[in-house]
Amino acid sequence: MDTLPPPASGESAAPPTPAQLRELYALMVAVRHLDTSAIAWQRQGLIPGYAPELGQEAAQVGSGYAVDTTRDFVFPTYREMGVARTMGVDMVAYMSTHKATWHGGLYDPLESRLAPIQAVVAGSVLHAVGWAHGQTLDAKDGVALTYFGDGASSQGDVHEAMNFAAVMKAPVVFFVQNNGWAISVPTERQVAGGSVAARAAGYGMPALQIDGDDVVAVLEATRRAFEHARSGNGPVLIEAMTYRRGPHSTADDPGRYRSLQEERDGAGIDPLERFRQRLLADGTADEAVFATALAAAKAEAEQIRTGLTALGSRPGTEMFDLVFQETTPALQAQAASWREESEHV
Amino acid sequence: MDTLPPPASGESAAPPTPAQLRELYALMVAVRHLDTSAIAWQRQGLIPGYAPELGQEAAQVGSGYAVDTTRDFVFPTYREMGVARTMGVDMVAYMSTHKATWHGGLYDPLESRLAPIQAVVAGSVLHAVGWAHGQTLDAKDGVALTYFGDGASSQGDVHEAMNFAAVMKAPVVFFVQNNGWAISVPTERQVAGGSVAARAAGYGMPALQIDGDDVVAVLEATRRAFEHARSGNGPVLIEAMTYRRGPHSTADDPGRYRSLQEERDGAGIDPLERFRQRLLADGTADEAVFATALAAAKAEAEQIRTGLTALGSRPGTEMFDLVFQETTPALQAQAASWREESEHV
Amino acid sequence: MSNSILEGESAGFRQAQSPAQAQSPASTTAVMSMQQALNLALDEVLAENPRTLVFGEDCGRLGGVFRITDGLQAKHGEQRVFDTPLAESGILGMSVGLAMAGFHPIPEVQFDGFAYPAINQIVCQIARMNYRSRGTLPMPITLRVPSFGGIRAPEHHGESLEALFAHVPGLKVVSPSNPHEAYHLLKYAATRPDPVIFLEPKSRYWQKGEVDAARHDADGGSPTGAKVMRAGRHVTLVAWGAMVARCLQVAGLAAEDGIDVEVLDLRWLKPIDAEALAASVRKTRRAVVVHEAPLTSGLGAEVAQLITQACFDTLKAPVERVTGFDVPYPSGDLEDEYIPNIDRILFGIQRVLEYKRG
Amino acid sequence: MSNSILEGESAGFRQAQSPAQAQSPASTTAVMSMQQALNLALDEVLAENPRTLVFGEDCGRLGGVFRITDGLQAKHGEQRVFDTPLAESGILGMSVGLAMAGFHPIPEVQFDGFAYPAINQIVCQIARMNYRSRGTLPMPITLRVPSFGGIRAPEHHGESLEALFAHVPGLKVVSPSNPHEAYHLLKYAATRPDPVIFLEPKSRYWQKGEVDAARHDADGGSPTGAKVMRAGRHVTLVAWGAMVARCLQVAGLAAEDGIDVEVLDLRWLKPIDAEALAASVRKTRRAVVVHEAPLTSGLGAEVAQLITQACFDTLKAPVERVTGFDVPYPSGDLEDEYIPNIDRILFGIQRVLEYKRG
Ligand SMILES: Cc1ncc(C[n+]2csc(CCOP(=O)(O)OP(=O)(O)O)c2C)c(N)n1
Ligand SMILES: Cc1ncc(C[n+]2csc(CCOP(=O)(O)OP(=O)(O)O)c2C)c(N)n1
Ligand SMILES: [Mg+2]
Ligand SMILES: [Mg+2]
Repeated sequence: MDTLPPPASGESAAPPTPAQLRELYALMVAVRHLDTSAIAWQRQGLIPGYAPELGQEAAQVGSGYAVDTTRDFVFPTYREMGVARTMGVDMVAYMSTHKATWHGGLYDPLESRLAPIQAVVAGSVLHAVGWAHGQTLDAKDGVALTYFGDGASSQGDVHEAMNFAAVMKAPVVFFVQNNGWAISVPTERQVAGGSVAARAAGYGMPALQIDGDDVVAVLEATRRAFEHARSGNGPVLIEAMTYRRGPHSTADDPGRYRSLQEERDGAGIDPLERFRQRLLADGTADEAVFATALAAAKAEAEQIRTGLTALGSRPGTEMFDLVFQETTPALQAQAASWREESEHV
Repeated sequence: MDTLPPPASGESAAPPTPAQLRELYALMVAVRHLDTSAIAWQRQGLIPGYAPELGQEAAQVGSGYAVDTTRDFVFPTYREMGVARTMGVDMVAYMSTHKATWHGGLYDPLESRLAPIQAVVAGSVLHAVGWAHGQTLDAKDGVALTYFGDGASSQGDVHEAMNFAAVMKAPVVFFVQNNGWAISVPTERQVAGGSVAARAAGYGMPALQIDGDDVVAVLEATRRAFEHARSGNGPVLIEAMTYRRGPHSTADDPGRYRSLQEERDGAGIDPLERFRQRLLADGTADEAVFATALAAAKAEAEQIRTGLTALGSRPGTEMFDLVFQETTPALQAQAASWREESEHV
Repeated sequence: MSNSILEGESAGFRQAQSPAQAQSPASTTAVMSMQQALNLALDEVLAENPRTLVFGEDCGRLGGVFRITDGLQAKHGEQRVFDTPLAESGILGMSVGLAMAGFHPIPEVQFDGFAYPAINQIVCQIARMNYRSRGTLPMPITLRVPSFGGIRAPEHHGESLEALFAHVPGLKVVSPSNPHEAYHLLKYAATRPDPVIFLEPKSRYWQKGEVDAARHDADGGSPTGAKVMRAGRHVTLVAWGAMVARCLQVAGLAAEDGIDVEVLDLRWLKPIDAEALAASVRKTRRAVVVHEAPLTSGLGAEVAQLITQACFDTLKAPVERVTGFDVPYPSGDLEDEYIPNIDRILFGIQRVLEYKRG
Repeated sequence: MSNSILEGESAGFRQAQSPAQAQSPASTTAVMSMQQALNLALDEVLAENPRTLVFGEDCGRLGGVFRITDGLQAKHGEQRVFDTPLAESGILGMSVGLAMAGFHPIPEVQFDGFAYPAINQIVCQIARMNYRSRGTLPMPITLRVPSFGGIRAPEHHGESLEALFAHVPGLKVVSPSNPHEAYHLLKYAATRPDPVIFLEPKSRYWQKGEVDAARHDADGGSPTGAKVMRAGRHVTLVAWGAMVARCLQVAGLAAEDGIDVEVLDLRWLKPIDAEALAASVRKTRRAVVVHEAPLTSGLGAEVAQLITQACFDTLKAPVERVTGFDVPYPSGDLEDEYIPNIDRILFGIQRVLEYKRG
């Protein structure tokens, strides 16, 4: 499905350069490696839990690559590690959320242009609309990019967000990663009609349903959507069709709700392998490029591991200090008695 | 718009008989007369407030007429007086809600097949889905008919309801009265894309956008929708285009947000007058029929007035007695102290 | 909407105000209704801070169903004062994004009972974004909610949500009791960097009172503290919102029987001014807390417990609570049976005065 | 999900239970976890009442993220145990309609923090439909909510909503503290004609204990009352959910210092068994209430005030509250600083024991 009018300027139509393609590949490898490392770290006890994005690298790297961090703003869920990495967010600070060091992550959302990690399904979709409307009010040209899943599409907030955005012509790109599952519930029991993209027409909003496992297709679609929204034409919805190849989280056991055969059939070809074949086929990259990317990914994951290991717990005073900008006497009193009773000072 | 497949049995395709047309007219006159009477009653202080449905008689009578009260169930808002009247609900008991005698109305919802009056915008749309799914579970053939407005269509619950209904193939007819306004907000600033009916496709659900001021068109559309849902084909959405000719409620002042000229242009021809002309033109009725209907309507309104006047306040004990099926000691203690302090017994 | 059942109570309030006003020679006071005072406060806030935005259902062209935003769109433009679609979660969720973009949103929820659809955004997002973001994304959102009962409105139009909001970490909650408080507390709230739930007692919208725009507390009290509205020696009545006027009326009646009642307007329901509670009750040694919300788990329990903790030795009787009952807010006339009335408050006073240790 | 920080506490509970069990010769008890006890209760309820339905996110094939509904779909069919789309308001709103159609819905909200999107349907619909319809449309809905903290989960997975629910007229609220209570209270709740919010202490899901399926209270107590889990003379600890086990552990430690602590499991958080509170504190003359929820406007205030009202004359010290702080539930390790720990409860006991009238 593609109901997005062709770009006016054509700026977004230029295909990625070979260098960019190699960069996309390197990013996907870095994300894949960090993702699989994180699962190992969870098993080793370094982090208490993790929500893998195995198989969604193309959707995340391709869309994140279209973001202009000098003006756009991105609203992730709990599974957008690949987007964060692509945007250049400090990955120790990002992964700290999986270490349970701080719920929202330790990175600076304003500087990195990435909102805090969001654990409420569909929780931040409306925030993107508000932020985007702020761009209109300020006569700026930033675009809000908000991620959510097929499961999240069932939440009332998503409807309210799409309607608000379309009524206000807010520059928002709604990016749905339809990975086939919401924990144990498959898309066909979740999304009536079978497609989130099909909802857009009801709001008079253009939509693209794309192959989410083709990183170049994702990048091009996201660029087109950004150009449309940035030019004052209102919101766009992208539904990237992909597959959650791993468990929902390290606490999940997919064997209870899908067979290995179903998993294989649903997943199709690995997006990373697919991109690799393509780059090889058209001569954009060779084994040396791939080897360099993998080595870099390994080194990077090692660095992140070291950083995460070094991360201590947060001091208990932060519980009290970060509630308000202007603290209250009651809270200060509680902090004092906490200090007395728990720190025994 | 009409995406509803043609009826399989054709049962619903039979046009109303002349006698039915005259009955529809009599109902519309009764509703119109009661509606205008209620406004007068509010001015006279008999009732503290009222939400008129002036101009929505065709939409309400036409749809209510399709209900089979031996098996269907209807979920109204606060503005479906015409539906209640058409379904044969005790109108003193119904209007008691506008007398503020009891929030949900004094009629028996189970017996009358009309859920209690609902003041939360979009509040009962999901109830209809649950009730309808209950029909599926019980292998019964009742259909749930739920009313809501263009304004209500913005609520997240409406989205959740449509998605649930379509996923579960629940026998629900979503009946939107798009009367152009949600208090002071016109449809174009409320409903992105301009049509609630257009939303249905996104759920894989058929929809009809109809002339809500044509009582026969409304009846026929509702009958078709009922037949579709009753036959196990899942939900249907009807958007009846109409116009709220009066104020939002007796507390509202439409002069603040729309000019008389805009009102006249938006309202078009009065649906009652339009139906009258049609009946005259095709000879289904004559002035005598109209006069009889009016006289009956007047007598009925008078009776309702008498009944409303006679309605006392509810006894204070009901506050406590109706909270639970199984009361609690705490509540009984509160009732006792209320009796002591307020009734001085 | 019919008339307020609280109509008769304005006199009590005006009496209580006038001494303070009379003291200050330089005061530039004006008499206005709470509706006018709130409107004035919003007008000034919009004029003073270009980042403020006022929005909600029917807030623009109509000026709100209670006319609190009357004329503001015409004066400050459609970009800064606007109507939204009919979706409370949308309104509050959008406010979060606007705050992240550096605005100071002042959204309205049309009636108390319609805050429930927005609770998820209020509790899980607005109240926590500063914390979640480690202080980098403050939420200077002032949510106005026409609140409490007393106007013979339909279901869901007479609710008291203060206990819910006060329990949520990350929120501040305030309720004005008269036009002067409304003007100053709204101006104060709307200039703070933290989220404030502003509960407007709708039954008091049309009561007039003196507003001294030049200063909030003549006695130099803190804008975040409670306020003694009438000093007394025998018992402290603690109230907020519309119940303050009622308590002042009760105090007037009790005075005829020689009972000297102190009336404390709590003003801030989170954080609660525990010191003011303690100071008052240390003096009077007896307290009754009055609210419209249901008894169980209402804010009266918190107030009573704060008093008991601070004044255990001096208290002559357990703190009494005179509140709404544990029943859904009732319709029509029954509202008079539900909202604490003069008799019930007098009975409460009697109980603490006559309490004898067993 | 990592292990519960409450791991060490099961011993305390089992000690407390065993005497009662030993007394009854005919008892047919089995040792099982709370997860198993809840699963068994649901299985039996589904078997006994064909109108009951179990549903929610991932409740069907997966058996729930905590496996509470494990195996129920296979056994009772896809019509009676099913997955819904991911929308909490939808789940609860649908429950209303099912109840109107004569079913007894037992929906699940996956985690405490995700009850907020459904609050509108819970407060404005489920809690009021019986009242609104004058008793013609009862709402026999048992809403299961895996609740409270202690399992090192992400944000929104460690919340305590009891004060919110207890304040809502028309709801009943209960929380089991061990497998035996879980089994009986769930069976009781799911056969009632009124809505019950059933708060399951998720940190206790995997702790085992004896379940006597034949009878709930060996001493003939009422299933709607509170329960003395350990008798004592010096001070009453009032708790519910996961805090009961912790209080029993504290009582064991205090006993080593010669302090005889009574532990009262409140069980029902609405309506509260005020008589049991009074009976216990009339004896011990001192009380500490313990909960995970934030302090302000928490249910501890209500409990404290009920005790103070009933026992004003006998109380030797103001009731103490040992609770979570007024901060958003913290992440990771900080959870141990937030949830009342043994030390903080012991300090609370010390304060009431050492209180001297000033
Ligand atoms: C409001 C809310 N309800 C329930 C949950 C529990 N939960 C966490 S993730 C999830 C599934 C989400 O599915 P989807 O939106 O498709 O995203 P995915 O996990 O596939 O990336 C659920 C039910 C939640 N986090 N928030
Ligand atoms: C959840 C909720 N929010 C706000 C209101 C206040 N309110 C009552 S009616 C109304 C407008 C409804 O418009 P629409 O759905 O088009 O129905 P109409 O009044 O036109 O029949 C509003 C905002 C409400 N009753 N419920
Ligand atoms: Mg998914
Ligand atoms: Mg309308």
